[in-house]
Amino acid sequence: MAVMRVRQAISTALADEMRADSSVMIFGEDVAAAEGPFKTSEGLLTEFGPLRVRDTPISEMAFTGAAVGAAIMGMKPVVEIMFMEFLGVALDQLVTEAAKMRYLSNGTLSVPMVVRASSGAGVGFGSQHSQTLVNWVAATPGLKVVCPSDAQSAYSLIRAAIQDPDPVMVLEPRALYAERGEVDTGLKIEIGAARLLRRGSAITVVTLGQMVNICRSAIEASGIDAELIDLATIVPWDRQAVLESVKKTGRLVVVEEAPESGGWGSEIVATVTAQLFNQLKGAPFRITTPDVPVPFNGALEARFIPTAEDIARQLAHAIKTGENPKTWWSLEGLK
Amino acid sequence: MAVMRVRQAISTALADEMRADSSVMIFGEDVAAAEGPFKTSEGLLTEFGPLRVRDTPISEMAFTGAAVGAAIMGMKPVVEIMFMEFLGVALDQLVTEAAKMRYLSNGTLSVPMVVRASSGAGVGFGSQHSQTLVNWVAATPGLKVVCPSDAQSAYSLIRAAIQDPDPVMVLEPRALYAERGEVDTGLKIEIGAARLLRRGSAITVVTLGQMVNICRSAIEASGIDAELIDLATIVPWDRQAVLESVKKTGRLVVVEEAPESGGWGSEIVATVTAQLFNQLKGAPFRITTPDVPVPFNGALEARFIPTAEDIARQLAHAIKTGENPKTWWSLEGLK
Amino acid sequence: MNTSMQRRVDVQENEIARYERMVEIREVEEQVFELFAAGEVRGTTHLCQGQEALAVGLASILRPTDTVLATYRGHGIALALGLTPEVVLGEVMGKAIGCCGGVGGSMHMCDMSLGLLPTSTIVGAGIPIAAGTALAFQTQGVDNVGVSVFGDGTTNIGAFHEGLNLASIWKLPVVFICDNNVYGEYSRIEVTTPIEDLHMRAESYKMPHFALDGMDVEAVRKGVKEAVERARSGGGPTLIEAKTYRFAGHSRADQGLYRPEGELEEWRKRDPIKVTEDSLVARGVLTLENIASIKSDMKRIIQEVIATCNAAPEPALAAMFENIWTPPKALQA
Amino acid sequence: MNTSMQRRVDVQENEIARYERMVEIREVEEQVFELFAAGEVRGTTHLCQGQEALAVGLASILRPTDTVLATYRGHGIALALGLTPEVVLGEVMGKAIGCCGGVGGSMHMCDMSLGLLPTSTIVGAGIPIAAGTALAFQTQGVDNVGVSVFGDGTTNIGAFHEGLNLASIWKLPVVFICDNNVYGEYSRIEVTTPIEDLHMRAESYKMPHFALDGMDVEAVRKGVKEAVERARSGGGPTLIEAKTYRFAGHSRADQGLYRPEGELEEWRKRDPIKVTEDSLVARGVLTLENIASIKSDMKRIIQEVIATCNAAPEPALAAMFENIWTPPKALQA
Ligand SMILES: Cc1ncc(C[n+]2csc(CCOP(=O)(O)OP(=O)(O)O)c2C)c(N)n1
Ligand SMILES: Cc1ncc(C[n+]2csc(CCOP(=O)(O)OP(=O)(O)O)c2C)c(N)n1
Ligand SMILES: [Mg+2]
Ligand SMILES: [Mg+2]
Repeated sequence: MAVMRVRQAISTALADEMRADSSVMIFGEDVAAAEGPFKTSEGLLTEFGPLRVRDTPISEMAFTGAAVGAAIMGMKPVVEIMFMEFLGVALDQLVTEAAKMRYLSNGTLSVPMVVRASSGAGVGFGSQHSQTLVNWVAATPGLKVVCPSDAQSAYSLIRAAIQDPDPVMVLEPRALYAERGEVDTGLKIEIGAARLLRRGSAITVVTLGQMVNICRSAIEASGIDAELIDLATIVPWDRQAVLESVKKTGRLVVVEEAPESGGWGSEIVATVTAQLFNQLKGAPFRITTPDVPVPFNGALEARFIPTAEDIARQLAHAIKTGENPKTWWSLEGLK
Repeated sequence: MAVMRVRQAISTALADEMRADSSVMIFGEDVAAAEGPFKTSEGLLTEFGPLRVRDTPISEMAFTGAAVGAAIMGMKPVVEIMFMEFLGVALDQLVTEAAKMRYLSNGTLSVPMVVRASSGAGVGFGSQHSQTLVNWVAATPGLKVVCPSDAQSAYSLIRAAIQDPDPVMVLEPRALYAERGEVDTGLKIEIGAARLLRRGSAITVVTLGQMVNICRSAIEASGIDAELIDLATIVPWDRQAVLESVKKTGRLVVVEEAPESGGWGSEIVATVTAQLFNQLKGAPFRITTPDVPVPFNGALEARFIPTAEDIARQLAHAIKTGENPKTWWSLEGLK
Repeated sequence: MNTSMQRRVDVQENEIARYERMVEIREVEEQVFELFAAGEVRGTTHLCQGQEALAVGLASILRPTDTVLATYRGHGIALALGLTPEVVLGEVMGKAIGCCGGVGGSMHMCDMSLGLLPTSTIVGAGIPIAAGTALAFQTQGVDNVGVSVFGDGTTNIGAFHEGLNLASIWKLPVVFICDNNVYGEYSRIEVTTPIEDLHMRAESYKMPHFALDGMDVEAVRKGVKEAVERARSGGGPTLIEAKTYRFAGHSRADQGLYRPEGELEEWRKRDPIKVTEDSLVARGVLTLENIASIKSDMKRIIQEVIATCNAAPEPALAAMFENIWTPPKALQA
Repeated sequence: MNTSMQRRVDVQENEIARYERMVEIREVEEQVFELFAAGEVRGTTHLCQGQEALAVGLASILRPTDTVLATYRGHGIALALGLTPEVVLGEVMGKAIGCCGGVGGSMHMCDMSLGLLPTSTIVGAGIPIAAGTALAFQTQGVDNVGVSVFGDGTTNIGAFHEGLNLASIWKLPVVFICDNNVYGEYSRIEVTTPIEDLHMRAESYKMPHFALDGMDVEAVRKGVKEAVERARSGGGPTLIEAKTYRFAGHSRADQGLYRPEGELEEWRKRDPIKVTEDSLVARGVLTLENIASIKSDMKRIIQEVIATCNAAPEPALAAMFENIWTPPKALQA
């Protein structure tokens, strides 16, 4: 077990896959010579050479499309979209081409490509470089979507994504790149499998990405006996793990780094409600960001992302009253 | 009151706005000389001339971006994305630029543009030309999204969209273009206002677009006393109308032409559950399409879209048993 | 060798087979038009009458291990590459025997064994994908070639620009073929595009480029051969502009009323089938009688295929749930 | 006339003001670097040392009613157009006095009264938007001009191709300025781009184009004037390539270790501030003493501005909920 930063866990996972499988290649903007704008491809060009590790022109549509073609013809390309927002100039290739190719070939091909993108708020990059944008890739039959929350899951999910025979989108919480954690390179995390991080009986907290640590802090600080589930895979999410937990706790909160409108957590709430209605002790609810662009100012951005304090408040309220807690911005009369 | 096809209602709304406001202009692929691939801009070039009605090259990124710039500088451009999927090559301009410009100007500008796109299944265009894709534009603070369900709402919502000072996305159900309906050109439908189409006490049916008629058929055929709400606006959806209805009926079903995973209806279910938990007689649930690409074959496509029969079955089941009905595909062992 | 591979070998080896294939494409397209007109097929369709020489010329040069990214206007290229009229018409008619099992439709042709990747309906999408197949070949060190065929109007979309630039900077073994059939939907190319010779755009990428006569299958073969050989031998990409003309409307609904008077008639004088016929007859390879019987045979054959397709089963309901993805292990358990 | 408009008039009318503005931009950028290095500012920043002549030359030709779409590397253009160091540094520091109220940050400059639309952080996004502002002007029949300024690496993205094509076919009054500072992030332009003279890409759109010396403010003025006049008088768009050099790293974290040895030093010999100084001194417009005091004054002024910004209030929490949209009437009720 080594301790490494999340960005090193990613580099290591890429290197380990490239060693294990010569069809793995990576390309993207400044991923080769510069070893990645976030240093997530350290050492790769040196070890694997310029055929398999390539810098691209600034053209996400071209290189995402090139990944589709290369994947179909036997490679396992991993491309990097530097910031998730940039997929807005290339979405077509991932969701309209890659995700549908198996279907449109009558099952005669597969598209084992991985699209990695840094995502989320917290480091002062402003409204066009800080969103999570899961919604862009959700609702896409054929596409899997994962989101690590620490060095271990970054390592294991990247390896699982590369090994998967279908296109996989990896949303990497940018704010975590420098975080350290233990990594067991032998540990597998399957796509579609949630991680049960803390057992508890009072309420089930479902979350992912950088919200995992924040929820853990909230739980620890509040002393609430919450069960903490790191979803890890968003599509397809682990229904079994969530449903089993809520069967036990009778309560559910989904904590999302995504706007109240259009966030991914509604689906968890809706599914759990539909399936476990009579076993619920209180209304499942969501804790989200407000429906605003991500603000740059540090104090504002720190409130934008759900805070441990606010999560603790809402958990306590829900358990105590059985009622749906108010958002901080409605409490403060801000919207 | 005139009877017109939905496509004529759209042309008429565009013409009426262009007459009322000389800053309204339209452009897109083959919208001028050919009067629109779906004949939704009939007569406009002739009446308003080539400065205000323009054909574009095949370049959605360029012309959507041009709409952003023109809107900021005082025009009210309406652009046509022929099929919603094509926004996949231009999404950036709508959600990352247009929707955030007011914020990023400290409120000193607005972007009164409209993006119209045909959307949805039902006419045999296959998996890359038949999706609704609301998810691409949801979760975008700053952007409004509407979806007409008949000639009247097509007319009124297009006019409201053009008059709105912010970017508005109009998703036009392609399968309805040829449908006829009465249009009162004096009738306003405000953005954000749902349409209560049928009063009932047994269950609230929330839907939009082409599912509205299908739900109406299901309700009529089944004899269930359902309340039918045409959401009309997806962002921001009419919470008040939905909550009031469910307060009365105690039951909710959202019927969506969108995949089970990532569909917009989860948010309605989640919000209603969170707010009215103790007033619910049964679990709110969704009726969606299966998580599959839209199939071409007619028989398959007809099953892909929720049918009136299946909706009627699910309504009856929910009301009778208070339980969450199964999907047809799980009943038939297909997934 | 199965039928479709034999069909491929035929066009590679035999000029009469090439002529027959062009006649086949024409007949299939005419019949597809009739089927749609009669309301027997749903959805939409994009026909390629007038562009047969490009399809057949291309197929006659490529190896089955080369890849082709074509478009919604793909029946001709599919047939040329070797797909049988059954699987093409079967797909158009949404039958289980179709090349995509009936879930794709007219716009989605595919046969991986012949190098035809799924055709895309998004303008420009195939360009980077073709470059990607070439990237695989380059990285694997094999001498296969990727090809993207697209229209004149497509040279205005971002993916064209980005795809050609990427192919050039990486020197990928790919050939870009712009099938300039004068129109993009209902718009003449000059309404949307400030330059006339579209292949000149390759200058922006320091890429070799030229135009060829897309109505002459031999001219197509010569040009494609040059570009494919360059790609195969490590010389990088080429942009070819094939000057053709779309005899039919853009899609099902279009009657082509926007054409300048006489334009269609002028181009019909250089109908690629006629051009080939003239050459074959002039060189004594075929007689006029041969030609007449090839054409009448073809009509009969295609009618039989349509009858077969009509009688063929619809896809099972289960077909729509298949071939979407490999369920994650966690779900399989 | 308010301060910022006066600042605009100054650079339009007066060559000493232009020189001073270049010095101001340099000093602001150096101080922003220090602020980030000291950890006093969060996020990222993209500095423009070496590119001051382009910013000031451009601003000196345009009218405030013309529009400019610039990028994340936008402090220089913002200051040149007239924004004050307070509103620029205030925004970089996330203060309420910033031009975007502190919710934007370093990458988001804006002042509609001076024609500076919100700068975009998405490579290429400003190109179609600038064309769109020109579309508004053309449709309204006013003689304003739209301008998009972007980098060398940006000429490889789809929006560049589409935007220039659209502008050309509609003959829009827009000027595209490629600020070729040799690098896109950490990649030298030749690693990503097969041609050297990027302005040649305008040939694909039959658009006038030329290169100019971006280190010489007078050369910038001359070239921009030509293009702006063409646009204003109905002659359509132009692509200008300004040859410059980025003296700083790409962004906050970058030390520029990838530069070939001596390259930076070579370019520094043509430092735009030095080029202008030399000319002003040679022509006797300024003395060396004048220059020394302009520079030391500027250092002091910018330090004062930083002190002001440091003391300025943070935006209220409510600021993040404002300026998002006009709530629909149905919601207001
Ligand atoms: C991104 C995108 N925009 C628009 C369309 C609609 N569309 C389909 S075919 C076509 C015309 C293409 O013209 P061209 O490239 O000349 O090819 P042709 O149809 O003539 O073969 C258009 C605009 C599309 N499929 N994809
Ligand atoms: C669509 C998109 N892709 C990638 C990026 C990341 N990025 C920001 S600046 C930059 C380099 C741009 O280079 P150039 O056009 O030369 O402009 P410069 O930064 O030198 O001014 C890149 C790749 C982005 N902002 N947007
Ligand atoms: Mg064409
Ligand atoms: Mg640069």
